[in-house]
Order: sequence, then C-alpha cells, then structure tokens
Amino acid sequence: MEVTFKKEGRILIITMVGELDHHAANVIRDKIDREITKTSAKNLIFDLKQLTFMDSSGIGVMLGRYKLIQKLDGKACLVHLSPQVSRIVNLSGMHKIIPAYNNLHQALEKM
Amino acid sequence: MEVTFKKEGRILIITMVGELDHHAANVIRDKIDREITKTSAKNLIFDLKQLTFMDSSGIGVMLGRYKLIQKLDGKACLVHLSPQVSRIVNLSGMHKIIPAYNNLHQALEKM
Amino acid sequence: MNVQNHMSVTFLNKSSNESFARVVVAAFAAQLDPTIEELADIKTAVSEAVTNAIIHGYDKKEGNITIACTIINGCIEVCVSDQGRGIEDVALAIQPLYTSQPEMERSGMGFTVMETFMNKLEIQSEKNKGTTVRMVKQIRSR
Amino acid sequence: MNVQNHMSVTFLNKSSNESFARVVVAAFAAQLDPTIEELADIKTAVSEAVTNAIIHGYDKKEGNITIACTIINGCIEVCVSDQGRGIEDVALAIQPLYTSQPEMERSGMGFTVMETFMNKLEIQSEKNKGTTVRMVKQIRSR
Ligand SMILES: Nc1ncnc2c1ncn2[C@@H]1O[C@H](COP(=O)(O)OP(=O)(O)O)[C@@H](O)[C@H]1O
Ligand SMILES: Nc1ncnc2c1ncn2[C@@H]1O[C@H](COP(=O)(O)OP(=O)(O)O)[C@@H](O)[C@H]1O
Repeated sequence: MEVTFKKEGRILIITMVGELDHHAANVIRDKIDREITKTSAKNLIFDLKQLTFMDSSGIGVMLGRYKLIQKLDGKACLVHLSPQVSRIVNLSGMHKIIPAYNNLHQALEKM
Repeated sequence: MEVTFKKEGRILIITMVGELDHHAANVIRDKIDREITKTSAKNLIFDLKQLTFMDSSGIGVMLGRYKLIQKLDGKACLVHLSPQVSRIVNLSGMHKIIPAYNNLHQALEKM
Repeated sequence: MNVQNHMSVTFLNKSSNESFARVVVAAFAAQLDPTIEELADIKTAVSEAVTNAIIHGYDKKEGNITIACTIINGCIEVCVSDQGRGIEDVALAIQPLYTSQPEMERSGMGFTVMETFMNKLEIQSEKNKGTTVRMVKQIRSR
Repeated sequence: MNVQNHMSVTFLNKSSNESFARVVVAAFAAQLDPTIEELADIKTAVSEAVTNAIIHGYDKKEGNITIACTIINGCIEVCVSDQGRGIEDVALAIQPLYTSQPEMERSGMGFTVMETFMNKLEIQSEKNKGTTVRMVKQIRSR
C-alpha cells in the first residue's frame, strides 16, 4: 500500500492507497509519524477514498495517530469511507472519537 | 469464458472472451460445433482479441474445429493473437495449418 | 444449488502472506458468485484470523498457517489454524475491544469483525497447541 | 535479493479448479515482482500441469492435487502432484505432440509448454502411485 501527504496550514491530509492490513500498517505507521513530526502538523485528515481494503489493523493505526496529536490538542477526522470501511469503523466505536465526513471540503471546514 | 458468433456469408467469426483452459474448452467446444451446424458455416475465423489466457487446451479446440470444417473443404484462420497465445500457437506448429492475421479485415480478405 | 468443493492452503507466518491469504480465499469463494460486499466480508474475516495467527499465535517464532475451505450448498466454510501458543481464555478474547497487545496498536476488534461479517464463528484453542477459527458464510443465491 | 517464502495448496480434481490454481500461484509469485510476461508463463505452465493431473492422473476418479511453491533467491519453484495413475514412459510422454488422449482433443503440447515457459522441468512418476512435476522459473530482478 501507498501513503501520500499534503499540508494545508497545520492540517496534514493523509491519503491511503491500496489495502490496509496488519502488514501494511507496520509499513505506513512510521511514515505517518515521521511526517507528523517533520511538518509539525496539529490536525489530521485521513482520506480513505483510494483504500480498497481495510481490516481492524486500520482502526489501530488511525487511533494510534489520533492519540499522538491529541497530546497537542490536535483533532482528527476521516473522509470518503467505503461501506466496508464504515462498518468496521462503526463496529469499533471509533466514529465517536474520530468523526467521518463525506468529502475533503467538509472535513477542512470542521477542523 | 464466453464465446460469441457472427456470420459473414459462409464465414463464421468466433470471438472468444476470457480464459481458455481445459475447463472452458469443454464448455465452448459444443457451443461452437452447434453453431457451425446451425449456420452451415464453411470457413472459421477465431478472433482472440479478448482472450486473456490460453493454454494448450486452446490448440486442441481450434485444431478440432478445423478438422470438422476441413471435411467440407472449409478454411480457418486466427486473428488478434497476444504474444502469449502466439508462443503456444507457434510451439505447437498450428500456425502452419491455421494461418494467423493481424486483424479481421485481413482475415476476411484471405478467406 | 449443491456445488461441493474443497481446498486447503498452508503458508509461512509472514505478514506479507496476509494479502496472499485473502486472494486465495476470495478466488475460491468466487465460484459461489458472491456479491462484492459478501466477498469483502469474507476477505476481511480471513484477514483478521490470519493476522491473529501471525501476531498472537506465533509472535516471533516461525510457523505455518493453514486455511481450509469447503463449499457446500451455497455456504463457504473457512477454517484458519495455527500451531501457536493458543488462547487461554476464549470468552475473554472474543470480547469487543479486548486485546492482549495494546502496545502493538491492536484494537481488540478482530473476533468482533469475524463474528459480524460471517454467519458463524467457532474457536477451538488449546494452550501451547494452537488455535483453529472456523467461520461459515452463507452466500445468497442470486 | 533473498526473499524466502513457502506455501502449498491442495484442492479437488475438478476442472473448475484450474483457474483457481492459476490465481493462487500467480498471487504467490507476485512478491517477486515478475513482468506480465513472466507471470503469464508461470500461469500457463501451472495450468498445463494441473490439467494433466485432472485428465490423465485421475480421469474420472476423485482425488486431490497439491501445488507446493517455494521462493528462493529470486526463483519460484512450483511442484504439482497427484496420486493418480502415473506415467509409464516419461520419455515418450514429454515428446512434443505425443498424447495418450487424442480423442479428447488433447494436443500433446502440455509438457513442451511447461519446458519452454519455465527454466527447469523435472518429472517424477510411478505407476499407480502418482506424478510430481517440478518446475522452476527465474524471475529477472528489476
Ligand atoms: N491465533 C491466536 N493465538 C493466540 N491468541 C490469539 C489468537 N487469536 C486471538 N488471540 C487472542 O485474542 C485476543 C483478541 O483477538 P482480536 O479480537 O482479534 O483482537 P486483536 O487482534 O486486535 O488483539 C488477542 O489479543 C489475543 O490475545
Ligand atoms: N499427471 C499425469 N498422470 C498421468 N499421465 C500423465 C500426466 N501428465 C501427463 N501424462 C501423460 O503424458 C502425456 C503427454 O502430456 P502432455 O504433453 O501434457 O500432453 P496432453 O495433456 O495434451 O496429452 C499425456 O497424454 C498422458 O498420457
């Protein structure tokens, strides 16, 4: 899987491409953490539009990053959830902690 | 796999779509033979443009149909061979019996 | 419909084999002509069970993981087995959000996902012998 | 490069499993990052060996086919085995155009395709015990 970054002010937009399982989680976790440090990002938007698969390892990755930026009073949100990803997010209760929006425009407004 | 037919005079154009292995061969063999009988076709053009895979079972299918129409002094040819299909056709020597052309236009001219 | 078919696949406990496992089960399930959603459910459940075998069953030790699939009457049965450390308290393990490895950022949602995405989930486990997770999914015939 | 990985898959001798076998081996070979052509070569060779096990090895009897794949140093080794009738005369069987079943429209090109598309081909067979075809393909590292 691939991960790409875009900075908008203090917001880091994290775009995940491909299949996010435990194997991929180990690869992208460090990439994301390094980018957060490098860019001094405060808020995170996870863009999942190009995520073709996710299992519960994805919950761990996103909650883990949320805990990092929470210490800096940062916020996080998700955009573009597929029905499959939505089900896992809702099942885990993560939607109560990290809100989900339909599109990037909405997400940027709420940050 | 799928097979579709088009008649041009006494020429039957047989378009194969998908993966042609031993399993698929058993399915399409009868379909082709019934169509040859039904349409009283004399000459056959195998259009392989949409054939995404073929193993040596495909050689058996095409030679088998060739033998049928040969009894009626019919001819057969192939069009649109992928590199992979070409290699199997050449390896088997079938290209010496059933000629291959680049496109349907050429094939129709030679029939 | 009464298609009957069986396969089993065994592979090393490398995390790079997680995606391989999903492809294999999905390719086998394809003969039931599942919807995209049903196929995604099966792949997700398989991914959870295989990941568990890798990280909880074997941890750093080398070992094999086996997936056995059977198709009967429009159902697919998937059994994922390891010969790893086993689960001491299955009732605790299947609790939503329970994980023995929070420091690895596990969410504790693996079994809950398997249970929700499949129609049946059964866990057999013995300490130091290993674990078998049996899941069944009914594919709606279309 | 020195990736090492192993898997084996066993399935029933149904002709509908031929495409399943190709998908499984291709998914496993993918980790070597083969070209599209190399992948097509492997799929074709696997298809030939599995077809032979189904039609020549077992004919109408029910039986299992096993494919074992190992990845070492940029090579993939594929062993396709059946416990069927075996090949009496291997030297004859591998002749191009030789087939024992011309009435089934077999072309007798199976072994020739395997030999041409892979870098190595070895056949072990014993009458009434079964046949194992071992093939190796070197993937050019890119
Ligand atoms: N194959 C296994 N072998 C040993 N322990 C396991 C296995 N599968 C699950 N477990 C135990 O059950 C717990 C809950 O599993 P699960 O619900 O999948 O959550 P997670 O994988 O996120 O920890 C794991 O944390 C682990 O302690
Ligand atoms: N797994 C097998 N078990 C028994 N006999 C086999 C097996 N594979 C091949 N053979 C024998 O070898 C012959 C040649 O095989 P092959 O070159 O693949 O051509 P084809 O499959 O078209 O007959 C077959 O016709 C068959 O007699």
